Amino acid sequence: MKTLASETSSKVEQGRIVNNFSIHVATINGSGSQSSNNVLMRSLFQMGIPVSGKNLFPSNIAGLPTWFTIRVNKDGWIARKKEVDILVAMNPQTAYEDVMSLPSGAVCISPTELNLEKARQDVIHYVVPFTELANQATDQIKLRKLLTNMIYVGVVAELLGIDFAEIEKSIRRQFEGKAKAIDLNLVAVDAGRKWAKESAAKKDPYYVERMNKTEGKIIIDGNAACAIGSMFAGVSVITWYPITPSSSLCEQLIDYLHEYRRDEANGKATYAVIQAEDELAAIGMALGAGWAGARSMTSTSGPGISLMAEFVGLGYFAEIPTVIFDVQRVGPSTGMPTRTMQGDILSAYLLSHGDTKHIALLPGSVEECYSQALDAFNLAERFQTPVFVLSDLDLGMNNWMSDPFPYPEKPMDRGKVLNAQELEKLGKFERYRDVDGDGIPYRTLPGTNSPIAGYFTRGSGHNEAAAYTERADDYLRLMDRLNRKYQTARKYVPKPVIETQAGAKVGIIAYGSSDFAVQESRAQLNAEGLATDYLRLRAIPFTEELRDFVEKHDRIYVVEQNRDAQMRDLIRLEMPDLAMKLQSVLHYDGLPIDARSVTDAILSQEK
Amino acid sequence: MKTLASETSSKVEQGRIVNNFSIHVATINGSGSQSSNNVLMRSLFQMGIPVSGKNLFPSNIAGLPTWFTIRVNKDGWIARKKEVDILVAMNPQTAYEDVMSLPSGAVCISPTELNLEKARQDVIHYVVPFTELANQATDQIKLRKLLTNMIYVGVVAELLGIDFAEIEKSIRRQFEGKAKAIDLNLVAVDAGRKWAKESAAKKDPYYVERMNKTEGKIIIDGNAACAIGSMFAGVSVITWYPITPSSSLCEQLIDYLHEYRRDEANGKATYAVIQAEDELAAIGMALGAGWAGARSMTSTSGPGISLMAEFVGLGYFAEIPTVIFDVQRVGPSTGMPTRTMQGDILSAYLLSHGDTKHIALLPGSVEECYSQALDAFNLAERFQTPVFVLSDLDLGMNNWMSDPFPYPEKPMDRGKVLNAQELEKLGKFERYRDVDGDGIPYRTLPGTNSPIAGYFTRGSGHNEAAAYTERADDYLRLMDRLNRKYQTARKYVPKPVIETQAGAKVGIIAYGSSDFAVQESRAQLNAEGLATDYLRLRAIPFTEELRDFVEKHDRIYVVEQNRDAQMRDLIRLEMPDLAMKLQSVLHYDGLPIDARSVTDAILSQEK
Amino acid sequence: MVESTLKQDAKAPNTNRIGLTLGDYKGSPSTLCDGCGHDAITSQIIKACYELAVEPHKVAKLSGIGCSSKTPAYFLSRAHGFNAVHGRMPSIATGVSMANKDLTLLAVSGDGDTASIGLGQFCHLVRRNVPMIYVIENNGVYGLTKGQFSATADIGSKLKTGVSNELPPIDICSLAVEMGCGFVGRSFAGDPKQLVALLKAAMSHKGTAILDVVSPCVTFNNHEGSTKSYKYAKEHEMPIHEIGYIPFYEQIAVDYEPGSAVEVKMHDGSHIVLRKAAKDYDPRNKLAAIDTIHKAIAEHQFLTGLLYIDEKKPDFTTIMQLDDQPLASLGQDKLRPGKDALSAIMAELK
Amino acid sequence: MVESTLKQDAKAPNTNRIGLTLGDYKGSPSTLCDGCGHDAITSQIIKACYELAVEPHKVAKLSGIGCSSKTPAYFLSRAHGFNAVHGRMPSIATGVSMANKDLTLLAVSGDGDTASIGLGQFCHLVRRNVPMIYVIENNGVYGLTKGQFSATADIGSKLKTGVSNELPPIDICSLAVEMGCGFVGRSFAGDPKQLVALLKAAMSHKGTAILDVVSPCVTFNNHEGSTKSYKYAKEHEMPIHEIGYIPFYEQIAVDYEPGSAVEVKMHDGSHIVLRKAAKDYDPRNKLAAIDTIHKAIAEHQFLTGLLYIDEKKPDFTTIMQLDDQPLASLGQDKLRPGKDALSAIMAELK
Ligand SMILES: Cc1ncc(C[n+]2csc(CCOP(=O)(O)OP(=O)(O)O)c2C)c(N)n1
Ligand SMILES: Cc1ncc(C[n+]2csc(CCOP(=O)(O)OP(=O)(O)O)c2C)c(N)n1
Ligand code: SF4
Ligand code: SF4
Ligand SMILES: [Mg+2]
Ligand SMILES: [Mg+2]
Repeated sequence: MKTLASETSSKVEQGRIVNNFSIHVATINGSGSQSSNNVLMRSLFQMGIPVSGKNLFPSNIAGLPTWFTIRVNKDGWIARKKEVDILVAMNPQTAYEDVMSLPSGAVCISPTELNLEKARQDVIHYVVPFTELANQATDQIKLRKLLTNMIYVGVVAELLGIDFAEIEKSIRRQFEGKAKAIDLNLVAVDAGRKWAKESAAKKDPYYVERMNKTEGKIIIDGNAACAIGSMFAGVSVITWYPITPSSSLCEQLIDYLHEYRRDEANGKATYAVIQAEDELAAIGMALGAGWAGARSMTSTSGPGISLMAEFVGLGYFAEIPTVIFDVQRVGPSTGMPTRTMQGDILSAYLLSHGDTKHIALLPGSVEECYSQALDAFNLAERFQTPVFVLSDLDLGMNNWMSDPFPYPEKPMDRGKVLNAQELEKLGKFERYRDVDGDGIPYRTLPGTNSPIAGYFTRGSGHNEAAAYTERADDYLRLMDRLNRKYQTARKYVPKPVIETQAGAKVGIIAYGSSDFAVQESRAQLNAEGLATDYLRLRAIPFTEELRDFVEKHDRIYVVEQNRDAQMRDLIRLEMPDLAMKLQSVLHYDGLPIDARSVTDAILSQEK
Repeated sequence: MKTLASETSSKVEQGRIVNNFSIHVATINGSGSQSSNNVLMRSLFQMGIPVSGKNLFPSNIAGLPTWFTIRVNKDGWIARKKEVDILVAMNPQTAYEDVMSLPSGAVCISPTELNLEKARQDVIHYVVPFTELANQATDQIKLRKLLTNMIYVGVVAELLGIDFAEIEKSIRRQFEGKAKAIDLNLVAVDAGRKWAKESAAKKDPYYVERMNKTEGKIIIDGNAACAIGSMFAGVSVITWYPITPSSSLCEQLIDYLHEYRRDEANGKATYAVIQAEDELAAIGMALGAGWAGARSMTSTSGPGISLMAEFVGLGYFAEIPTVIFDVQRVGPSTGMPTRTMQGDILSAYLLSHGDTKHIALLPGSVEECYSQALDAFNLAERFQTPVFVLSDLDLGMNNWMSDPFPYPEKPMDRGKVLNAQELEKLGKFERYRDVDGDGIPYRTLPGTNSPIAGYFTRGSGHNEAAAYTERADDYLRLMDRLNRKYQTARKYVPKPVIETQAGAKVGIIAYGSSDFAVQESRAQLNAEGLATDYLRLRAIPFTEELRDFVEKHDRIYVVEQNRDAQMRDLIRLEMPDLAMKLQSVLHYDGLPIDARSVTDAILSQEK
Repeated sequence: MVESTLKQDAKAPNTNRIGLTLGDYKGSPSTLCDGCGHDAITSQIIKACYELAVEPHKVAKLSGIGCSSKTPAYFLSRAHGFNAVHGRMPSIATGVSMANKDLTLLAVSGDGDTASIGLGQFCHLVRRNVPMIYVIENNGVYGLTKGQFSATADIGSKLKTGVSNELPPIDICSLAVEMGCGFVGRSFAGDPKQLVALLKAAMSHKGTAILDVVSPCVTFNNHEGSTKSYKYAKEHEMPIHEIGYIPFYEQIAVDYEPGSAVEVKMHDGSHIVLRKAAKDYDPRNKLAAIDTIHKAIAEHQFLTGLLYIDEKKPDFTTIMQLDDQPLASLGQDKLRPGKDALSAIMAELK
Repeated sequence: MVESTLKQDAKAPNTNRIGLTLGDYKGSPSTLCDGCGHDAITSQIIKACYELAVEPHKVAKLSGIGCSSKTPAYFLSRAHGFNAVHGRMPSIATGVSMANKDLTLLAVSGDGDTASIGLGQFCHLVRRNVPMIYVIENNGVYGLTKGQFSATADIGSKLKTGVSNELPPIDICSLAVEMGCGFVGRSFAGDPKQLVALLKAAMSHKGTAILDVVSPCVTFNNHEGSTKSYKYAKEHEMPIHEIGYIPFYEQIAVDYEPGSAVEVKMHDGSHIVLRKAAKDYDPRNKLAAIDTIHKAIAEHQFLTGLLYIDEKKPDFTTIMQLDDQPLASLGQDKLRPGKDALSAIMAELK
């Protein structure tokens, strides 16, 4: 099969495939497998090998199928790998289907009682007596199920040659402070290890070997990165309503704030986190706080974005700063809450009735989750408007390697705010006058001690002096200025990242969590003889680099994770003259995008 | 001035301008001028002269400036006329500005105490001692203000030559059943008439003469037309939350239903109208009713559309029929609630997060408000999805002439609903199976007496059998089928109306309430030597006629009433290969669009 | 097929008055956590419907979003079900009720779904008195999103993470009474007897029947410090009276001791008999109901039982004077006025 | 400029403790209907602020959408104002309060804004006890959209069009008490004395102070059959006690007869003195408050005065343990943790 070309080539290297495979662990959610998978992933990381871990979990608390997929790749490709190389089939509900979907020659580790050997003869099987091993490891019946998960860690580690010192280290880290749990888990790992050593003859080609590619790196999920960025951005009013996959952004932020933004002596905090009664209230509170001068934010996902539509229009029209994190999940409606997608591009960009359009940032890595959180608060206050940060479940909830985040260089940009002294000097204040010609007016904050500071904010028609108006000319001026302001934003938002190759006539445009798959795909395309250039968008509105890029290429593929080619359409609207150059590669089944799918889709269109 | 060419030409006809002018009455809202203006307009209508009346009113109950503008036009052009020919300046607050904005040679009728004569020497003045006349007409002080309004009717009627029998007739109609009011108003009209006859020498060129162009016609606003259409469509559950300019749609519907859908003997009704607590509840109720098998609807305006975003996504994804009337007003946010705009095109089309897109109808006249209401309910049940009807304030709340509405020919199309007998025959039922290949599945209604009728409706991932699923393949199939269904809709929605001219290389595309102005503009353009073809869109998704039309023309102007060229963009996305042909004529100051503005905008781009 | 028929004959299961087995009232298997209170409530709903011989196809199951809101999939699979959006089920229910007044609306919601995001719709539903059974499976947390506090969490109760709640709880029952609800009851997921009796009583009420059922979340709220854990609830539950329910169609043997009783006649002709417990409690006294509930709250006790009933309040389908036939089943003949009607309207506009 | 200074000298207007005139507390001219109850309330707000010598720049005026919600433009033009979206002002207020706890939040809403679309946010605001004065200008109709019923319209009241309301009214005061509000008062737009006293008392309360003010809509609800018309209100008003207010900074001469009194100490150290009217009413008794309100409703009477007060409930800024300085005024030094903090976080993630 042509599409497997690159993998096959690494297989032949002396029959050993080193540091280049995927492990897919199928379990039942709520069964405690998450710690095991983390231990496995971290051990690999500690051995210096690039790795990523993705949780494909159900919208359910316990009892339904869940998968954890680990990608180990010496070249640093950490997007999801489409093919499973090593399956750990612990879930009877899905075992048959799991094993049937393996490529020929893959590895299957499964419990004796599932009888998977018969299902596929072209797969390398390791059949493990998990129940027996668990029974031997403990006589506490309740614990056996949990321990089974750690037993497979031992089996996998032994088969692959993972350093057991690293396994122990990561178990100690995982269960810090719980001595009993540490002991028990070590026993379980050892049971697996022993079994594998004694009873399983190595039949597969997969091995790990120490490298030095993770030194100094961190492992973090995008939600934590957004949280850290927000804290260092100086956010002080945080409002939220729980929703998967965005909840952990605020929950982790709460922990960080509690630690770093609270006076331990008296318990007083330089922030307020409010769990609102719903998303309408969450965005209302964020806007109220932004209006009153605090750096404010809210975080949500699709359904919450829809509920915020009315208020966000107010933010646009009355010009109130706030930051909205949208950790996108699969829509429409409730959709698949625990699957990933980039489906809210158009809804966020256009959110609310009437002529509205918003600034949206598009983080493409955990590092950018951090840096764009910093940017977002600056942009919100500079442009006095709600700013979206469009993350997604894959980026937000999965574990990614990254360099440590740099301390922010730029001071906070609080935008055009006049204080009492400045007002006195000016002698006059008009809230919505475009003094500087950039479309951005000046504002004052409530509480400013000046008789001319006060003004009336409204979502209805208003003139430069913030007075109510229904005059046609006032309205035109206001709407045109808002447009001017939006155009000014093009010069302030993060520019795209462009990577070129000599002689490339084909360009790829992508954004957000697709980045890793696209980078890998470019290598695959190269191997197939297709040179590509790559532009990764980092913000809406677009900057001038985008047009240049499109102009320079014969054909452009916009890679994105939704059905309706939402970003492709936005780019087409930006440059109708070049519209026909823009084609789509769409991935929208809820699974994190993988390089192979992108490569195949581009190659099939290039033919 | 070039732009006045056509009007000027009619002026010269023997110094008399007959049946071709605009009257602009400036008053204070809540002062009772509405009846006067109606009387004036209806009298003209009864004389057989094409006429329209538009209310430019404030978002306020009483005390703020309001204007009523009457267009009299022998050729049937009833869009707003940009230039005011006859001003009745009753409002001291705005009188100066009103008179200053008159074109040279226009007429100004004003009360003595306003002293407007000095402001403009190049205007024909009739200075009326209104206070004196009112004092003479009644000694009830309270009534004097009200009567003043009827006095100007007398003055205007006498000056223009309106038949007083028609005035009397329309007063009797207006105040039906209130003998005292009729008498008093007749006295007032007579006072005005007498004064004009005796004290005002005719100095202006404007006259009316009887015609036969309104025989058999009705005068109605679009909201009433939508209401009538909905009633004859068989709507049975109506939910709403008051909001200008949509309230009067449901309020008039209530009246009609009360009269025609209620058993007078026992008071029982074949409908339920619910004033909900807000728009989220209104759309929820409408969806609940649609799901349970009733024809349901809700009516709202911009802010309501935003609040409905989450639920409308559920309707799309879970496939539930309902009809949503959006009587558009000026956004964003509260915007100008009593001004008109076509600003919700994109928000309605894309409403909700994730990959959603909706069917939207675009009535271009009061007649189509009626016929498309009928269509909308059929489409909603055929496609099992929320269907939008995008009207606007100009269409919905202003008075338009029309032919009487024809009784619906087609029977109600209830779509693919299986009853108990059919289910028994089939032996099997899967709610979301695409049996017919058109993307439209079959549904059953709750209460169906069959053990296989029941199914579970959800906004989360579901397979053909309506069971919960998070499988990638299930999701892809579902989303692709929804797309297929949407494509099928292209064949069912109202086709565009196309008007051609020999040799036209320029095409105009418009929709909704812009129609009248565009039609008139085409005549103006013709007069300027520019032949145009015209395609009026009546629905989203577009039908095949649109591409043909664009292909056939060198240049296309999309005329619309918003800032961001929302429909032009949608068309560009529909045919990226032709995107550059599509230019915009935008009118977005909140006033009803007028022909002259369209003509000027096209001519300036044609140069 | 042949086989299963044989089996049925071999060991015929019990059936109810309309010939259905208990199994006919079940749904698909639950995917909730083992031991979740919600599953216990599901069982009682199945039992109540079976015993009352409810016709499944005449029921519409409704819910919002949450673990609790998933449960309608786990009972009455023959009935239509609608799992709506978070917190807005009441509006869906109102629409369904208007479209088909002959349906029995059986709704399940959570405390987050009802008291947090859904509070406004809840209050307005109660105000309209839309006829339905509205069960709140109340665990004081958001189960499905992993354990954040809902608006019914008690002050001072603690999450597993150690975060503690500083806001007073909303008491759904006293709020319902304040909003004029005509049937307000509370029970506990672990008290099947009382629960099934209250469910049956609720099904006979013509109007909105609110049933707040304390339903421990074993995963996120079943630990020390939480007042909605099994342990806490069992210790602090305070039943004020027991209910014997006599349905219209068949007498049911009541197996508890008789005592002094208040008999309440239901709209459908059936009766509820309220037996006074130690306290002298009259569920028809609004103020007493509020008082008793508030006092129990102050003493950190759950007041269970039928807390308030008022059968006089007209329900929403009555207020709306709906046609005898459900609106959803009306045909074009009744829905579309004749040509004369259109002509008359047009004539008026001329 | 010279002229106006001269004029001021010539006839110096009265000023308050901080040297401002009554005029300094005014706003732009009202555009409401002549005689609208809302304008009367505006006047009393101006008066109360003037007499209390509130510093205008320390006030944030908040409202939703409606005729009532327009009124913040008509007072305190020196203060910042925020006319938000319909029914969702409470969330805006909550955010403002968190951002700047030193502001006095003065909010005006309508009955439609609060009890219809805004009911959920209203209840949750009260539950959080966000410190603010929340005035509901209650006319039982949607004024701005031309007279439809709101959720506070009385059963049986009739619109000008003849449509009559069939649903029971929501009583904002008893609902607020039920939701645990610490300050609940009611007054009437036509009773300036009581209103100004209640406004002043509300401004001293640390927590959410709800003031439901019956405010007749002269255009749409001031006719026979409506219970919120001037005529009806004047006839049926039933004041339960009077309030003398002694502000913290200066003694104000009270001009009504003394009587038996309950003295309530406010958070800021000021006092409210409640004088009992004919009835013996203790506004600190929650159940009595609910009871009295409900009974008045049953008798179609408005119960006015300070209906309930509880000063012990901590307000939201206290619960949130906010920094002494308003969050909005904190600089980068306090908002951005140092390099060591980031290093520590990064180290943990390695
Ligand atoms: C608009 C919206 N916001 C947030 C969510 C996420 N969400 C799903 S269930 C839930 C809470 C459920 O709590 P509750 O109603 O108490 O049910 P439980 O799971 O405890 O039974 C939330 C917040 C959502 N589905 N929709
Ligand atoms: C989301 C939304 N829906 C509807 C409206 C239309 N609207 C404006 S004011 C109002 C009602 C106001 O009633 P109330 O709060 O009682 O104020 P009043 O005018 O009576 O003082 C409504 C429904 C709106 N502005 N926004
Ligand atoms: S998380 Fe709690 S509420 Fe949800 S299923 Fe598990 S035990 Fe039940
Ligand atoms: S309509 Fe009613 S509420 Fe509105 S301004 Fe007029 S009197 Fe006041
Ligand atoms: Mg819960
Ligand atoms: Mg009102």
